[in-house]
Amino acid sequence: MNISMADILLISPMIALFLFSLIPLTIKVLRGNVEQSPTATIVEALIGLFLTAGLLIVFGGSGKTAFNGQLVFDGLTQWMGLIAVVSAGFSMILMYENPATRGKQFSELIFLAMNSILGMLILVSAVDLITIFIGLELMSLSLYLMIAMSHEQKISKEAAIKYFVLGSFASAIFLYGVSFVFGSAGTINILDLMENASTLIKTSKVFLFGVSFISLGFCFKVSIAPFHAWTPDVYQGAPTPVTSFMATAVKTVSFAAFLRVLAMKPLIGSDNLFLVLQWFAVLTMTIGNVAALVQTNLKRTIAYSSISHSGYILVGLITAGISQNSVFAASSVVFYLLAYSLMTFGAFAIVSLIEKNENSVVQTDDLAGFAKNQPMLALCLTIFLLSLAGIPPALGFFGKFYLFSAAVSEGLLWLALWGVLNSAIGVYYYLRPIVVMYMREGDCDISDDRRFGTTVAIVTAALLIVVLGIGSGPLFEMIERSLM
Amino acid sequence: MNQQALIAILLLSPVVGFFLNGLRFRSKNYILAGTIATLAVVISFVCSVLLFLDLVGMPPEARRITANFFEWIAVDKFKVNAGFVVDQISSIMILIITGVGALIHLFSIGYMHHDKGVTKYFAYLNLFIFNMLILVLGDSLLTMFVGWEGVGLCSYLLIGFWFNDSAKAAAGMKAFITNRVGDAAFIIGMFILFMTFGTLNIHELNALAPTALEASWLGAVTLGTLMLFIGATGKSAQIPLYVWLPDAMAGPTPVSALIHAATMVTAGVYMIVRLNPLFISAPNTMMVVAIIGAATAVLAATIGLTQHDIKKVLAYSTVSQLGYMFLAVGVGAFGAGMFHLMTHAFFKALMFLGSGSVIHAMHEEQDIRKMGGLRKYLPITHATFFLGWLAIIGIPPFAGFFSKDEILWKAYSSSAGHILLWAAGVIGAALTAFYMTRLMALTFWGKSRVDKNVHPHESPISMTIPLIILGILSVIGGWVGIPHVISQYLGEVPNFWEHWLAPVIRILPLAPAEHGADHEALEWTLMSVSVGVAAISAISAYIMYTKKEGSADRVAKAFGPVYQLVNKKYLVDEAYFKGLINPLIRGSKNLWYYVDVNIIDKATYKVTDIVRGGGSFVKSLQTGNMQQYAMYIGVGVVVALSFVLMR
Amino acid sequence: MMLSALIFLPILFAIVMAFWPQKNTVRHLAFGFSIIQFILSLGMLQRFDASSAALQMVEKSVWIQRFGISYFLGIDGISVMLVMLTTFLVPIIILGSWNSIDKQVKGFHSALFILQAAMLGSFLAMDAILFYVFWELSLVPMYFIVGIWGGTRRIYATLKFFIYTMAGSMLMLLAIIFLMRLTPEVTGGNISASILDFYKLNIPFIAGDFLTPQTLLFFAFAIAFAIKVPIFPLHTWLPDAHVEAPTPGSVVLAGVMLKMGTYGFLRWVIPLFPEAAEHFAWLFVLVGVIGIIYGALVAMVQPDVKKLVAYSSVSHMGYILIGLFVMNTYGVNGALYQMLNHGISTGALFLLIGMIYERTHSREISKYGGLAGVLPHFTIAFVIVTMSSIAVPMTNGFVGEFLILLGSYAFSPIVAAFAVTGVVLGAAYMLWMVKRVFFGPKGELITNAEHDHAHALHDLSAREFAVLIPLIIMIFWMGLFPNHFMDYSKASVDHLVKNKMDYSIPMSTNTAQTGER
Amino acid sequence: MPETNIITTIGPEHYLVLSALLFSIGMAGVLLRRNLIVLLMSIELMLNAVNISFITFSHYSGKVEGQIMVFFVMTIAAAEAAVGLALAVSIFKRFKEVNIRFFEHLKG
Repeated sequence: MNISMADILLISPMIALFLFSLIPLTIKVLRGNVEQSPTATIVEALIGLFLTAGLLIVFGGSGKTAFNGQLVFDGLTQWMGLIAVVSAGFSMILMYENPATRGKQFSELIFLAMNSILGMLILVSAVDLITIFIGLELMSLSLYLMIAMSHEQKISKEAAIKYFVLGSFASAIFLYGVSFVFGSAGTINILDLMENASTLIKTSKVFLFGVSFISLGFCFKVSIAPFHAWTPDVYQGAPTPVTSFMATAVKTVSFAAFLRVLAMKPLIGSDNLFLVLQWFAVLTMTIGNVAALVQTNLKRTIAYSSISHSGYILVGLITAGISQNSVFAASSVVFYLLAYSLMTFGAFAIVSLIEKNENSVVQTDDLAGFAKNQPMLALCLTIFLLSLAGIPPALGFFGKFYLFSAAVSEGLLWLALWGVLNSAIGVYYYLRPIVVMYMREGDCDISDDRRFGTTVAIVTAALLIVVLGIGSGPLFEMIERSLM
Repeated sequence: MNQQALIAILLLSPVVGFFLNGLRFRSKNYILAGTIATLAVVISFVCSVLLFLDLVGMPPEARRITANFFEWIAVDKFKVNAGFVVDQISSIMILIITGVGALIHLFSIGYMHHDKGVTKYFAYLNLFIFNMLILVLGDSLLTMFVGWEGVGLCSYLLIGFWFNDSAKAAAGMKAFITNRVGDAAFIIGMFILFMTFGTLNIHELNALAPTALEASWLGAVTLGTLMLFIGATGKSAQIPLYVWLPDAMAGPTPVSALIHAATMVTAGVYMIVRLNPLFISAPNTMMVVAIIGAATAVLAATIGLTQHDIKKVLAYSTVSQLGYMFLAVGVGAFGAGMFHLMTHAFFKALMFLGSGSVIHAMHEEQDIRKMGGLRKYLPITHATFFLGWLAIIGIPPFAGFFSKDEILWKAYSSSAGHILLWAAGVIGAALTAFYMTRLMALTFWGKSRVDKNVHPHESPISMTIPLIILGILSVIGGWVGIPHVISQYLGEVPNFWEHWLAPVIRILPLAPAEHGADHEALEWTLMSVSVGVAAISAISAYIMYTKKEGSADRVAKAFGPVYQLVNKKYLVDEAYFKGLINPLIRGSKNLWYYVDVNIIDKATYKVTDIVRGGGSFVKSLQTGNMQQYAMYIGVGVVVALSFVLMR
Repeated sequence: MMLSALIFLPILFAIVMAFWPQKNTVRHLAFGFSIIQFILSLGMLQRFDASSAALQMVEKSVWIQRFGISYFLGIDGISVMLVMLTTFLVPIIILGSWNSIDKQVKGFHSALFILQAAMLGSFLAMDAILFYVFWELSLVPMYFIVGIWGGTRRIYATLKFFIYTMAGSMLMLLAIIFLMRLTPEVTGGNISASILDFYKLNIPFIAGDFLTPQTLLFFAFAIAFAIKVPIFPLHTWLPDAHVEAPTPGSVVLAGVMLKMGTYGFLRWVIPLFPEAAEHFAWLFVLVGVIGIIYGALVAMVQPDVKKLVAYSSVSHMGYILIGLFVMNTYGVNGALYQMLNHGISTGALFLLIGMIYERTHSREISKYGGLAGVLPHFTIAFVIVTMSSIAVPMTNGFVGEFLILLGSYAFSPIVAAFAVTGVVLGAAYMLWMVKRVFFGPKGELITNAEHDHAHALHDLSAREFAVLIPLIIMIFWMGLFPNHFMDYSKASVDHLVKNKMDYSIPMSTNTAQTGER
Repeated sequence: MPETNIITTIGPEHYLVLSALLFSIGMAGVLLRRNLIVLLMSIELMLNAVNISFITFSHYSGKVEGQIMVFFVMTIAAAEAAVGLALAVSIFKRFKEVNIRFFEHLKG
């Protein structure tokens, strides 16, 4: 297996990313373990990300495979990779300014983050189950450490250990599945399995067993219903920038990998698995929305909301899984993930802005009076929340609209109905923060140190949501063409 | 001056009066306000006289002046425009309205001069005249209905004129809502007629009215006319919906004179006369009208016996006289109905204004038990009241005699008539004579029971002139329609009334021959019976209330409970409140409490509680213990796999 | 270009006002802008050709090619007067809320203008998704107006209002998606969301069973609009929203927002699902009658005058519903006209209640009494508007209600008989309220207002006159010369009623065509 | 080839049953044991069970990729162990406690 020049070019984004991740650390080592100014670190990191994104755009979408079929660089890789890189980049800006992550060991944090992004890129482009596993583990391991590195002493550690134990537990299950797939099909390359997966699944019980295990492993990663228990605790425990990192980038790429696995069309083969996933989707949407109603902590509310959004995305995934031209359904999933990442990032960014010190916990009622003190930021939060609730003309509405159109066109009417009902329930807890911000007197204000980066990120996200919302047509077509 | 302009001026002068007074409603200058208002109505009167003369000049068949100003509602086949018609019937009505109206305006100047809202009062009066003219002149049922509800609105404003007294305000509201019940039926009547005949224009409706009599009760014409009649009972205070008229006395007396004696209450009769071809082709409705008319006449007369407030007595007398008009119309004697309407307008307006000047003299005292012997103090009022009294009890040659007798004769002789109807009419006449004489005796004759510090004085000239004019009209008013049986002895005086209305009134198909010897004799006998009965009861009442002191009370005690019942107006008002209004309010309170609050809101709260309960259940699942989560994963895996591998 | 200007000008105004430097001149600016908007709409009306039932001033350009969703605006007889009502009421609302809105004035006026833009958008949108976007968008500014400037329980009321309407319209979204999926067979291949293609669809309908597509779609749409109208069982949000909303909020809510529901029925439900609409007409007429009687009865016993007027709105909207579903020219013309009347008379009522609330800060009817003596001009205005509200002839209310009753009689006499009781009940509760508030002995509020001269009751100020005069003029103008207004919608309504089974609006020639059809 | 019966000749099923058993023991360990370190060990156990099944499949199907995968799995298991122990050390330093029942502050 010789490594041709083409392969190198294809994985150049990853190489660039890895090299740039080393720069802050080596400078710190050269300076005799004295932390260089965080601004320098963040600038280096962002340059690295820009370079990676540029390379991804140039080389990503060619559709060729590298390392004889282990990595593929098609539209999905490009789009999902870009979403991951952009939202991770935004989250790193948050890390730069959030009290819990700023200060000492900031370059280590950046190093881990960049490597986690590297894992994501691998995960997104992998079509070989083991490569997927490698990408998954690289991403997760660096994530566990990022959570544990928070200056906040108590709950971040607990979150880290929880995420670690359950993450490893689930990846063990995932691996078990891979072994069975290898056993029954002889190969673990999705491209090879593509043709006969749906027939094989009918004949060999072992293959079905394997695929189910793999799907359940993924369900854990994207916090689908019975396996979602870790998400609220970890999202609340982790420092807000890292939570935003997890909720946007990690979830996007996990869904991308899940989509690749489902692209083998296993659901057509066994309608039991199809039914199980449908019930999981319904369960996730309901639990996410219903639990968010009774939450008082703002971060935890957004966590549950992100669970419910996983439920909506799973509906898209299932539609892609069973539809003939799955391009339409897949592009609606990609579009939704783009919208979801932007909105959730925005919400977490506002929370990170309000946190005065590393130990401060933001309750929903603490937002009282925020609109009077910060009208612009309050408006941005309102846009994020209304978009999450699916109120037109924000991006969130169109995300849901495309998703449910895809589901309806494939006949999954009852899933769409359930999704619509759940978003009606969801409206209540999306409106509560707006109620508190605008209609209650209070003195909530952002911390006094000028967090210029975060504010810029928030405003750009809000603008993107409104602009892309109105111009969602061309965006969707672009995605669909690239996935063709 | 062409006729359309005349009609325009006729209608617009009260409107101008309304605006002139309305815009400066705060000023207390009663003379200016009074003159503006009276002048406006006089102009209308002059126009109506000119129009009347034009009509007389026209050949009998073509006596119709129409003016069509603008198109009001035009949707698909439903075309109604603001059109007005002056023909035989409506010309008389506008003469009455503007004539009597002008006199009452003049009277009001004197009566209302001390009231601080006098300009507002005159503005409302002018608005009333304008609406009444629309009602009368309207060429389609809908235009008539505009006037119909407009006069209802004005009567609401005028009854509740002294609004800081909540009883008076309640009376105004009661009047409007009771009228509204009638109007609802009127609307349904209009729909029925529109659906069957495709038009609401009165002239076309009359032309389209089927000549064949409609036997069934559920026929379109019968139902339509019945609904219109229910509307008329609302407006003209007949049996079911008359309760508002006695309370309407809360308004100033000239208002009672104008609205609740001369003009508004007669609207129902006028409507039936206008649509007489339709009513004729629905004999069942005619029967209902006649029966209700007779019943109201008798019932109202009995209540009139026991009332102590001078205006209440006159109010019940009005209800009773209206009953007569409906009786006349019910038996097909449309001409007689209109005739009685005109004469009643004269003498009832006279008596109301007379009672006004009495009340004015007695400084707002209305209880006749505290009056008596006012003959000395109010000579002119007494004289004119005396003429009115003679007219109402039907003593020849006064107006009341000719019109009431005509009704009684037709109640008997007409094919739709019946002996019982005639009998009811005669009983009514007797009762009318009794309570009117009682009224005269208690207020003017007999010993004076006026308490010391009240010393009545005659009303000023501006109030007595209208009384005098109306007194004269009450006398000569009847000579317009002298029945043939009498006129043949007086040198063939033409019965102007019959000729004038003939072309517009359709005669009942099988009416018996008018002439013929035996009929004349019968007519004479019936006439003498009714006059005799009236005279006897008048004399007995005179004796009871002037000569023998205690006799009235003794009779009252003799009848005991019956007297109490009648005195309390048969407890009809209380029945309405207990049976209809209070349960309605209580019901809607429960309705609101149970349906809105308990069922609908409770249901939504239940849904939110279920959802919230689910939320707290899921929250309880998140125990925070790592192994609990691992267990969920384990269970999830086992369940999923067993389901997947099951088949 | 005219219709896009009508929608996006207010949004521009809103942005300008949001960043306007001085706080105290914002009101004047807002008033000026609303006048400009009204003049613009008059210009549109002048260009509108009333004789044709076609869709005029059409603007159609691609928005989302993949789903055939187009930025498709058009106006015809049905929506022209509702647009005029919106632009007519906004200046009056701004003038009426001159000193009742004191905090965050800039925010209020920009929310009001965005609301106006959203309402106009939903009246003009001819594309299902565009309509849905404006329909939902109108909730957000109203949510803020009630939530921020409202009364004590404003948060409960505004959340209830938002979630009620939102939940309803969610089903509609699904129905729209389903319809869009059906369009390819009609438009030759490509999916489309324009209403003209929806009209071409003939969705299977079996009278008997409930689960046929057309019935389900019909009810999905109908529920969304039923909540907005509001119809009897789904109306409990209206009294709360009205009581807690500030005066301008109540006026715009009662004046225009309820009409979005009835307009929705007329544009999106009845022509789209003709067989189902005809089959279930009896149900909606029945609910309409119940609404009339129930609304009137419950209004009678309300202690709070604003709640009384809110329930009276339920009663009036019951009339409009009957008018719509009897599906004859009288009924539909009457319903359309009654929408305008209700906007004028109930809007005026809320403005008057706002004025008296500014003086006495109480809405308890029992605390009032004898107001007529103290505030004569106010009483006259109130009585005139009451007359219009209870449909006395010569006022606008009568024409609309008479036509609706006539239409309902043609539908079935029993319905007319019950509906006509609403006329009596309406008079009952309004006049009883007028008696208790204005006539009779002086109430406790008036007596203690007279004692301390700090806030003695002063009669209508010049501004308040300026607010009421146009409304009173409209009451009589629309009462005496209804044709000046009805002529605009007659052609379209006849077209709708005549061929309601296979209904489609022809495109008129004077379309400002941008982009392909 | 003598007739093979299930008891005497060891076929792929035996190894798979072994790996399944090991896997479930590991899972039970994660679910039941309180001590953090034992938890890490149970996870390692599960991963090794997977290795066994990989090798079984690769041996009996003759494809060598299985064994290559085992290397990948082992390296990643090692990395995981390293990270896990690092976290355990930092927690112990802070909480002075390894019993996971003390880490239940994040709930609800």
